[in-house]
Amino acid sequence: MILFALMLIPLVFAMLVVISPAAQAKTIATVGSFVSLAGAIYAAMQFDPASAATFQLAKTVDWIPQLGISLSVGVDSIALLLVLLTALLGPICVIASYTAITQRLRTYYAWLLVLQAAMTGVFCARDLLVFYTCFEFTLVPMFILISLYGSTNRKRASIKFFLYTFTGSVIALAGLVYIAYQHTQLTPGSPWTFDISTLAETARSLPLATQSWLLLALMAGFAVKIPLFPVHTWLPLAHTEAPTAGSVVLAGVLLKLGTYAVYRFVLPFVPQAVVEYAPLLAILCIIGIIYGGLICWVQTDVKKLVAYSSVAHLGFCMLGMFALNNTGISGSILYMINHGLSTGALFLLIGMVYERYHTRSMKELGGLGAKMPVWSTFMVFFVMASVGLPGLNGFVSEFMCMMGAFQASDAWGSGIWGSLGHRPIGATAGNLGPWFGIIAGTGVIIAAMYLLYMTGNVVWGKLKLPDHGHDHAHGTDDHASKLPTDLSTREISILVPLAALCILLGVYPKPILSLIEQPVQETVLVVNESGRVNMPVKPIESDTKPHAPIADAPAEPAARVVSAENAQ
Amino acid sequence: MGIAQFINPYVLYALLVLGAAGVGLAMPRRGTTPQIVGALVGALAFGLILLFMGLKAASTEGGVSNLPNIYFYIFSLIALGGALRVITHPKPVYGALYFILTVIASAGLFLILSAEFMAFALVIVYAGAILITYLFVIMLATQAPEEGQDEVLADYDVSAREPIAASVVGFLLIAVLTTMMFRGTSQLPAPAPVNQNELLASMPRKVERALLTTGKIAEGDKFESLDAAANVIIIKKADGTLLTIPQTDWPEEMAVTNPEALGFNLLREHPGTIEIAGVILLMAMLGAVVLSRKQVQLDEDAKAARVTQLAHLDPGNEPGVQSPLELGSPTSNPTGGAAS
Amino acid sequence: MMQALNIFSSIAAHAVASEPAAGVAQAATRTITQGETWMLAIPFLPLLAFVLIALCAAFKVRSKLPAFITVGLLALSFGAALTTFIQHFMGPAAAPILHVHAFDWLHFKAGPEAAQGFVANFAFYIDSLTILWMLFVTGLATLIALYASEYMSHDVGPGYCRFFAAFSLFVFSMSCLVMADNLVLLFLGWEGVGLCSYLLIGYFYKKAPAVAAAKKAFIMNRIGDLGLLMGIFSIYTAFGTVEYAKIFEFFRSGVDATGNQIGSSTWITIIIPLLFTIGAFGKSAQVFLYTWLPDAMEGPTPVSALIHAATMVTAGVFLIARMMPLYQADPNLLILSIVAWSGAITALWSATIEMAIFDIKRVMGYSTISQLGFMFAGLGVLTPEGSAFHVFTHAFFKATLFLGVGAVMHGFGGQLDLRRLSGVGWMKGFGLVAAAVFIGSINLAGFPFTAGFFSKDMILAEAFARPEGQIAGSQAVAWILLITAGMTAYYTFRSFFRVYVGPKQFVPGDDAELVDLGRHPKGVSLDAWHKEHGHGHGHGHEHEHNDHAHRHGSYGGVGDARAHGRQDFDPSTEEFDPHPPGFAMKFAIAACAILTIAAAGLYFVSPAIGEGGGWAAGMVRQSSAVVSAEVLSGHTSGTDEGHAHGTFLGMDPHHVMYYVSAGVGFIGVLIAAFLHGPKGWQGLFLGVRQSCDVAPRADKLANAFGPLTTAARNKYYVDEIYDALITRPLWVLSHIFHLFDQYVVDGLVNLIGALPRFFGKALRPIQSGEMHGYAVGMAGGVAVLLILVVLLVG
Amino acid sequence: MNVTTLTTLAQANFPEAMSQITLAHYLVISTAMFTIGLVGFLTRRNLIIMFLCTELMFQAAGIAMIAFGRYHLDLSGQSFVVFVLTVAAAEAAMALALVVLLFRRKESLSAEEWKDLQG
Repeated sequence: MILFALMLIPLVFAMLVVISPAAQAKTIATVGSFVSLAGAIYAAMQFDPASAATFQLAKTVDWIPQLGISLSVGVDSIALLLVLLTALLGPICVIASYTAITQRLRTYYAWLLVLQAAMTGVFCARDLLVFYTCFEFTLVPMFILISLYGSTNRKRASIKFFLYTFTGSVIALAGLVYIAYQHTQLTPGSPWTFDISTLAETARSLPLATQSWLLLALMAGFAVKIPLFPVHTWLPLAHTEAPTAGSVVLAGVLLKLGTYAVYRFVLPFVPQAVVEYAPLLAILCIIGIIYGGLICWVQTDVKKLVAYSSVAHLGFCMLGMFALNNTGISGSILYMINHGLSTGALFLLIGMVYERYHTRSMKELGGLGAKMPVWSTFMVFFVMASVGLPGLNGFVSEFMCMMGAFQASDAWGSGIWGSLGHRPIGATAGNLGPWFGIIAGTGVIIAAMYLLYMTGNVVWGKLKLPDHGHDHAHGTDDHASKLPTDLSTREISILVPLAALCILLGVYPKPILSLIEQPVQETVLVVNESGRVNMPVKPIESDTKPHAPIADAPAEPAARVVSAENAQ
Repeated sequence: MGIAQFINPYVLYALLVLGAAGVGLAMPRRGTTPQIVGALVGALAFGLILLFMGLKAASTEGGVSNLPNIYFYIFSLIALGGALRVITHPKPVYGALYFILTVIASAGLFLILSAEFMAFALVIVYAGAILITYLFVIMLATQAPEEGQDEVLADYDVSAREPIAASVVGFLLIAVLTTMMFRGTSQLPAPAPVNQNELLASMPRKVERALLTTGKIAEGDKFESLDAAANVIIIKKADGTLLTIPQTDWPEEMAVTNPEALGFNLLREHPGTIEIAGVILLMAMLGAVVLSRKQVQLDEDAKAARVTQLAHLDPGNEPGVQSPLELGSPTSNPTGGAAS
Repeated sequence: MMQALNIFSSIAAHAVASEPAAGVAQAATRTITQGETWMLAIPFLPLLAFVLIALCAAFKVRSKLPAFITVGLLALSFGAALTTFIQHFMGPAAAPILHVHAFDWLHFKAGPEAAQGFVANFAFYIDSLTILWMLFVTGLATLIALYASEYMSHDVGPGYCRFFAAFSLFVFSMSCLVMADNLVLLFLGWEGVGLCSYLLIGYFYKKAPAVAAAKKAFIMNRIGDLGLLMGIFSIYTAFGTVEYAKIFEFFRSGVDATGNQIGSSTWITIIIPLLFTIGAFGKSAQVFLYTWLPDAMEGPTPVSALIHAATMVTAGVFLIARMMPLYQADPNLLILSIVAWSGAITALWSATIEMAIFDIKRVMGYSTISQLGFMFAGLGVLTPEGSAFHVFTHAFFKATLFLGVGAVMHGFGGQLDLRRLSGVGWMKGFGLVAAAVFIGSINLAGFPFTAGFFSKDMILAEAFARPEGQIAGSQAVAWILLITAGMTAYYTFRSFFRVYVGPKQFVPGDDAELVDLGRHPKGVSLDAWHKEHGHGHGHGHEHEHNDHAHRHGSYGGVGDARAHGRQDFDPSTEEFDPHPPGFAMKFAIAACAILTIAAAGLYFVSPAIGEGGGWAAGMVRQSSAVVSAEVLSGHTSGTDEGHAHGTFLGMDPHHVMYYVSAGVGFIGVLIAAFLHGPKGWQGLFLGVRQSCDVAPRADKLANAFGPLTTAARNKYYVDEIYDALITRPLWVLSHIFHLFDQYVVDGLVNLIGALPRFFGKALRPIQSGEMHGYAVGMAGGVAVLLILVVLLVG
Repeated sequence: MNVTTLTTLAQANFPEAMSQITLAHYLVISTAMFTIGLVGFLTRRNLIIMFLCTELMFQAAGIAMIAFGRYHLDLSGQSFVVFVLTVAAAEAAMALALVVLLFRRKESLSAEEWKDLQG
C-alpha cells in the first residue's frame, strides 16, 4: 500500500498546487516533496534487507482483468534504492527552483510533482503495462517543463526529446507485447498476463533468434533513454535547454529509467541474446565513453559539457551491466545512484551561476573562484566526485564497472591473458575481457581532461564576467540582483545533502553493496543458466592441478560449476 | 442473379451516362445555357431506367404484381425533378422552394411505404421548420435589389463549379451503388412475418377501448392478458370470471397503428439513441445561440469592397467618414445599425 | 576486526602448510600481529586537521589558526609514527607486521561463485618499509607545515585555510598510500595525493600557468593511475584478492589460488608488473610521464618541498618496493631491467636540462626527477635498500634545498633567475639559509660522508655489481648513473655559486606569488621574462638567451638594481628590501639541514638483517621489499656461470665506488666553480664571475654548444612535441567528433525527423482549403473503393 | 396500401412484405436522389445551396431506410429516420448559424471565399 501511496502523494499535492493560489505553489510543492521523501524513507524502513531479492511491499489491484493487466507494485532492494533517489531529488529540485522560476508557478510545480509520481511508478511497477505507462508518462511533464521553462531553443529541444524517446519506447513496447503474446501461445489455455516475472520466464525459453530480435526491440527503446552512443543526440540538447530542476531530474532519474529497464527487462528476459551480443553492446558503451568524453572537451557551454559527460558516464554504467557478472552489475546499479547525485549536483551548480549571470559559456565566465568561493568549493568537490576520485562515490561504481568488464572473459588463462590454461579465481564467465577494461579506462583520463578543463576555466583563472549591457536584454536584472554574490543558505542547504551522500557512498558503500548483493546474484545466475546455453561457464579449477585453498574461501566450488562440467 | 435480375446492366450504364450528360448540362452557367435540354435529358434518363426496370420486372416471375403502384412513379418523378431543380436553379430561394417540393414528394413515398407518421413528421419538420429557417437565412444573406433594378445574382450563384467532373463522379457513384445494391438486394433473405401481439399486450387500455366500442366486452371488464401462442385475449370480467376472445373476434380498431408501433420501437429498442438525439438537439440550440450572438467584424477585403460599394451608391458621402463597420454588421451592433 | 585477524592467521597457517618445493630461504613466514588502535592516529590525525580547517574556512577564520592546527596534529601524527617505530621496530627482534583495521570499505561479490568475494578495507598494514616511509612523511610534513605557516602568511584568510586543508589532506592521503593493507586503499591514497597536488599546484589560481600546470599534473598522473588500476584488476583476477598479506603469501609459496606455478604465467610475471610500473612512472615523473613535475613548480614552495620532492613523487618507488615480490617472480627480471633503464635514462635526460636552465626552482624540480631516476635504477638493479635509503636521504636534503629556494623567493619578490641573484648568502639574515642550502648541495652532489653520498653510492655500487646478464645492460646503466652523478654535482653547485656566493647583487622579482597575488603571470623562462618586459615597457631591444652579456653593466649593485627597478619593473617594488626569513622558516630550514646531516649517521647504524647499508637497508630487508637471495645471486636466471659479480673496471664495486663517486662529485663541483664561481675563495680561486648575470666562461661554453644549449633550455621541446603529437591531434579529433555528432549522428536523426515533414510538404497542395476539392476527393474515393469492392468481391 | 387483404388483425396496419423488385425501385430512387445531392454539393458555390444538397442526401438516405424497413417489416428503419431528421435539424441550425456568421464577415456566401480556413 505504501508504494501506491508513494505514487499518489505527489499527485495529490500536484492537485493541491493547481487549485491553490500561485503564491502558495512553492510551499505546497515543498511540503509535498518532503512528504514523499518521508514516505519513501518509511517504505525503506518496512523493507526487509534479509530477503532483498524478493519483491516486497507488494500489492496487486486488478485493472483490466480480461487482458491480465493489473496495477501490481513491489520493490526489491534495487528498485527501492532508485525510489529513494527519486524521492531525495524531489525536494532538492523544488527548492532549487524557488528563484529560478518566476512565472506560471502552479503549472511548473504541479508538473514537477506529477513527474515524480510517474518516475516512482516506473521503479515500483511489477506489471509490464504499469511500467510502460509510467515510463512513457514521464515524457509529458518533462516535455512541458522543457518547452515552457527552458532556454532559447526550448521548443525544438522538447519536441526532439519527446519524439526521439517516444519512438524508441514504442518499439520496446512492441517487443514487450510480443513476449506477452508468446506467453499465450506457448502455454496453451493460459490467459493473457503482463506480470513481469511470469513473462521473464516465457521470454527466456524463446530461441536465440527470437531473443535477438527482442533484444533489438527492447534496446531500441531503452538505449535511447540511457542514452547509448548512436542514439544519444537528444540528450545534450534537452539538457542544455531544460530548466535547472529539469536537468537535475533528467540526469538524476530519467536516464536511470533506461538503465533500470535494461536491468529489469533485458537481462532476465533475453539472457541468451544479451550474452551473444554483450561485446557489441559493450563496444557501443566504450565508444560512448571515449567519444562522449572527447566531445565534452571541446564544448564551451558548461551545461552542454556536463550533458555530454552523461553520455560518457552512462557508458561506464552500461559497460558494467553488460559485463554480466556480480561486480559489473552491482557497480552499474551503484553508478545509477552516484551519477544521479554528482551530475545532478553539477547541474544545480551550473544553474546557480546561470541565475546570476545568465550565461553558461566559458567564453564569458571564468575565475569564479575569486568571486564565489563557496560555489567553487562545491564545484570542485562534485567535479572530483564525477571524475571518480577514490573516497567519493563515483570511484566505487566506476571501479566496479571497469573491473566487471575486465574480469568477464572466457579468454582468461589463455593467450596473453596468462598461461594458466583455466579460468583464474577472480575471473567470471563472459566475453568482454581486459581489453574492454583497459580501453574504457582511457575514459577515466578523458574525464579528468574535460572536467578539469571546465574547472580550470570556470573556477580557476582570471575573473571573467559577462558584460552587464548584455544582461538588460534579459530583463531579469532586478531578479538576479536579489541573489547574493555567493551561494545563499537555501542553495547551500540543497547541495550539502548531496555532498554528504557523495562522501558517505564513497567511504562506506558496504550497506548498499550488501543490500543489492542478493538480487544481483540472482540475475547473474539467471543469465549464466539460461544465457550461456551454448557457452557453458568454464570451471575455475583445473582438474589436474592440486587445489590450494585460500584461507577464507570454501574449498568446494559452487554446485553450478559442477553441473556445467557435466553438461560438457 | 444480381444486377441482371432487375435491369440489363448495359442499358443501366448507358442510361447513367445519358443522365450524367443531362445533369451536367442542366447545371447553371454564365450566358445562355441549354439548361432545359439538360434537365429534360436527365429526367428522360431516370424515366427510362424506371421503365426498363419495369419491363424487366414484368418479364420475371410474379409479373407486374411485383411493381410498385402508380403513385410511386408520380412521387418519385416529382421528387427527382425537384431535386434536380434544387441543384440547378441559380436562385437560392427557388432552390429552397423546390426542396420543399422534393420533401413533400418524399413524404408521399413514405406514405406508400406505410410510414405515415414519418411522412407527416417529414413535412412538418422539414418543410415546416427547417426549410423555413433556410429561407430566412437566404433572405438575410442576399442583397436586396435596389429600386428599379433587376435582382443581381451573386457570381457564385450564377456559375456552377466544374459541373462535368462532378456529374461524372456522381454518376460513377450511382453506377457502382446501384450495382452493389442490386447485388445485395437479390441476396436479401425473405422477410419474416411479424406478430404484433406483444405490442397489443403492452396496450391494455387500447384493447379494452376497442373491445368496448365494438361491444365485445362490457364496462368494467378488465384486460387480463394476451396469449401470444394461442392468439387469444383473456379478459377478466367485472364479476371475476375470465373471458377468452380469439383472434378472429378482434375488431379492426384494435390494429396497431404506425405511430404506436414506431413509438414502441423507438422507446424499447433505441432508448439511448433518443437521449443522444436530445442532447444533440440541445447542443445545436445552444451552439446556434452562441454563434449568432458573436460579434464579428468585416475582414479587410470585405471592408474595402464595402467602402467602394458605399462610395458608388452615395457619392456625396466620404467613405471614410461614415464607419463602414457599423453598416457592415447591423445585427451585431444594434446601436451602430440604428445610427446608419 | 576479529574477522580480519582470522583471515590473516589462517593465511599464515596455510602458508606454513604448503611450503613450496622451491622454498625461498630468506623469506621466512612472517606473523601478522594486530596493531594497537591508536596507530590509526597516524593517518587519521591529518584527516582531523583537514576537517577542523574546513570548519575554520566555514567560519571564516582569519588568523593563523589553520597552520597551528596542521602543525600540531601533524606533529602528533609523527609522534604516533615514531612511537610505533620505537615500540615495534627498534631492537634486535625481527620486525613484525602490524595490522590495524579501521572500518570496512569495499565489500562485494565479484562473481557468482562463493569464493569470489572482493574485500578492500580501510585497514593498515604496517611493516618496516611502511614505517620507514611514514617517519619521514609525517616528520617532514610537520616541519614544512611550520615553514609554510610563515611562508604563506601573506595570504591569511580563505587562502590560508585552503592551503592547509589541502596540505593536511595530502598527508592523510599519503599515509593511506603508504600504510594501506590493500591495493585499492593504496589507490585511494594514490589519487588523493594527486588531488592535493592538483589543488596545491593550482594554489595561485589566478595565474594561468599555475592552473595549466595543476591540470597537467592531474592528467599525466591519471595516465599512470590507469596503469595502476589495471594492475589492481589483474591482481584481483589472478589471485582473487587485493590484500598484500594474501598476495605476498601466494608469491612466497610460488603457486596461485588454484595451484598453478606463478612463474610460468607471463600474465603475472610480465604484464602485471608492467602495468604497475606505468603507474609508478606516472606518479614519480619518470620517462615519458615526467613533464608535469617541472611545471608543478608553479605551486607554493613548501608544496614543492613536501609533495614534489620529498614524499608524493616517491610513491612510485614505494609501489615498486612494496610489490617487489611481484617483480621478482619473473625468472628473466625483464620488467626490472626496464625499470633500471628507464630510471637511468630519466636521470641523465633531466640532468642535461638542469645544466642549461636558469630558474633555480625548476633546477630543483628537474633534479628531483633525476634523483627519482636514480631510485628507480636502484630498484631495477635489485637494491631496494639503496633506493629506499636514497628516498629517505633525498627527502631531507631536497626539502632543505627547496626550503632554501623558498626563503630566497620569499625574500626577493619571487626572483628565481640565477642571473638576477648573487651573493645572497652574504646578505643580512640569509646566512643560515645559505648554510642550509650548502648542506643540501653537498648531499645532492655526493660529497663524502654525507647522507646523499652513501645512498647514491649504494645504488651505483649495486648497479656495477650486478652479474652479467642478470639485469639486461646493468653495466651501461651503472655508467650512465655515474656520469649523471657528476652532472648532478655540477648543476647543484652551479646554482650555489651563482646565487649564494659572489658579489651581493640582485634584481627583485615581480612575481605574483608573494608581492601581488595573481596580478602578473610568472615568466617561466628568461625568454618569456624578456619578452614580457620588452613589450610591456618599451624596453627596446629583444634579447637572445646568450646575449644577456650586453646587459650586465646595468646591474652594478644593489642600489643600481633599485634604480633600475624603478625604471624597468613595477613601480610598487620601488622601496624593495630583501626580507629575510623569520623564525618559523629559519627553524624549519635549520631542522631539515640538521636532519640531513644526521641522516648520514644512519648509514653506520648496523642493520638488523643482512650485511651493510645501515639502518634503512635493514628496515627494507625486514619487509616484503627484500630481494630474495636466489634472485640476487642470479640462480633463477637459469645460467650457472651468470652469477659472477659484475665489476667496476675489474675492481669490486662495493669497495671502490666510494672513491669513484666522490671523485666524480669533486670534478663536477670544480667545473661548476670554474665556470660559475666568483673570483677568490668563494669560487675556490677558480672562478672569474664578477656580476650576477654574467659568467663569461659559462656563457662562452653555452654558446659553443649552440643549438644543444637552446634545446636543453627549452627542455628539448618535449612539451611541444607532446602537444604536437598527442594533444593537438586529440583536440582536432575531438572537434571532428563534435562535428560528426552534430552533423552525422544527429543529422541522421534529423533527417528521419524531416521525412514526414517532407511528405507533408509534398502533399500540402491537396489541402487547398476548397471544400469542393475535399468533397470531390471524398466522393471519388468512395467511388473507387466501391469499384474495387465490386470488382474484387464479384 | 391494401388493408383489406390483411390476414390477421394484428398486422392490419403493417402490410405484408414487398418483393425484392419493389425494393430495388425505391433504392434506385434513393440512389438517384443521393447522387443529385452529391453533384449539387460538388458543383454549387453557394454555402446555403450546398447545405440544401446535404439535406437532399439525408432525404435519400431516409427513403432507403424506410424502404428497407418496409421490406424487413421492421420499424427500426423508421426510427432511424427520426434520428436522421434530428441530426438534420441540428445540422441545419448550426450550419445556418455559421453561414450567418461567415456572411457577416465576408459579405459573401461563396464557399471559395473561405479557403484560408485550411490552416
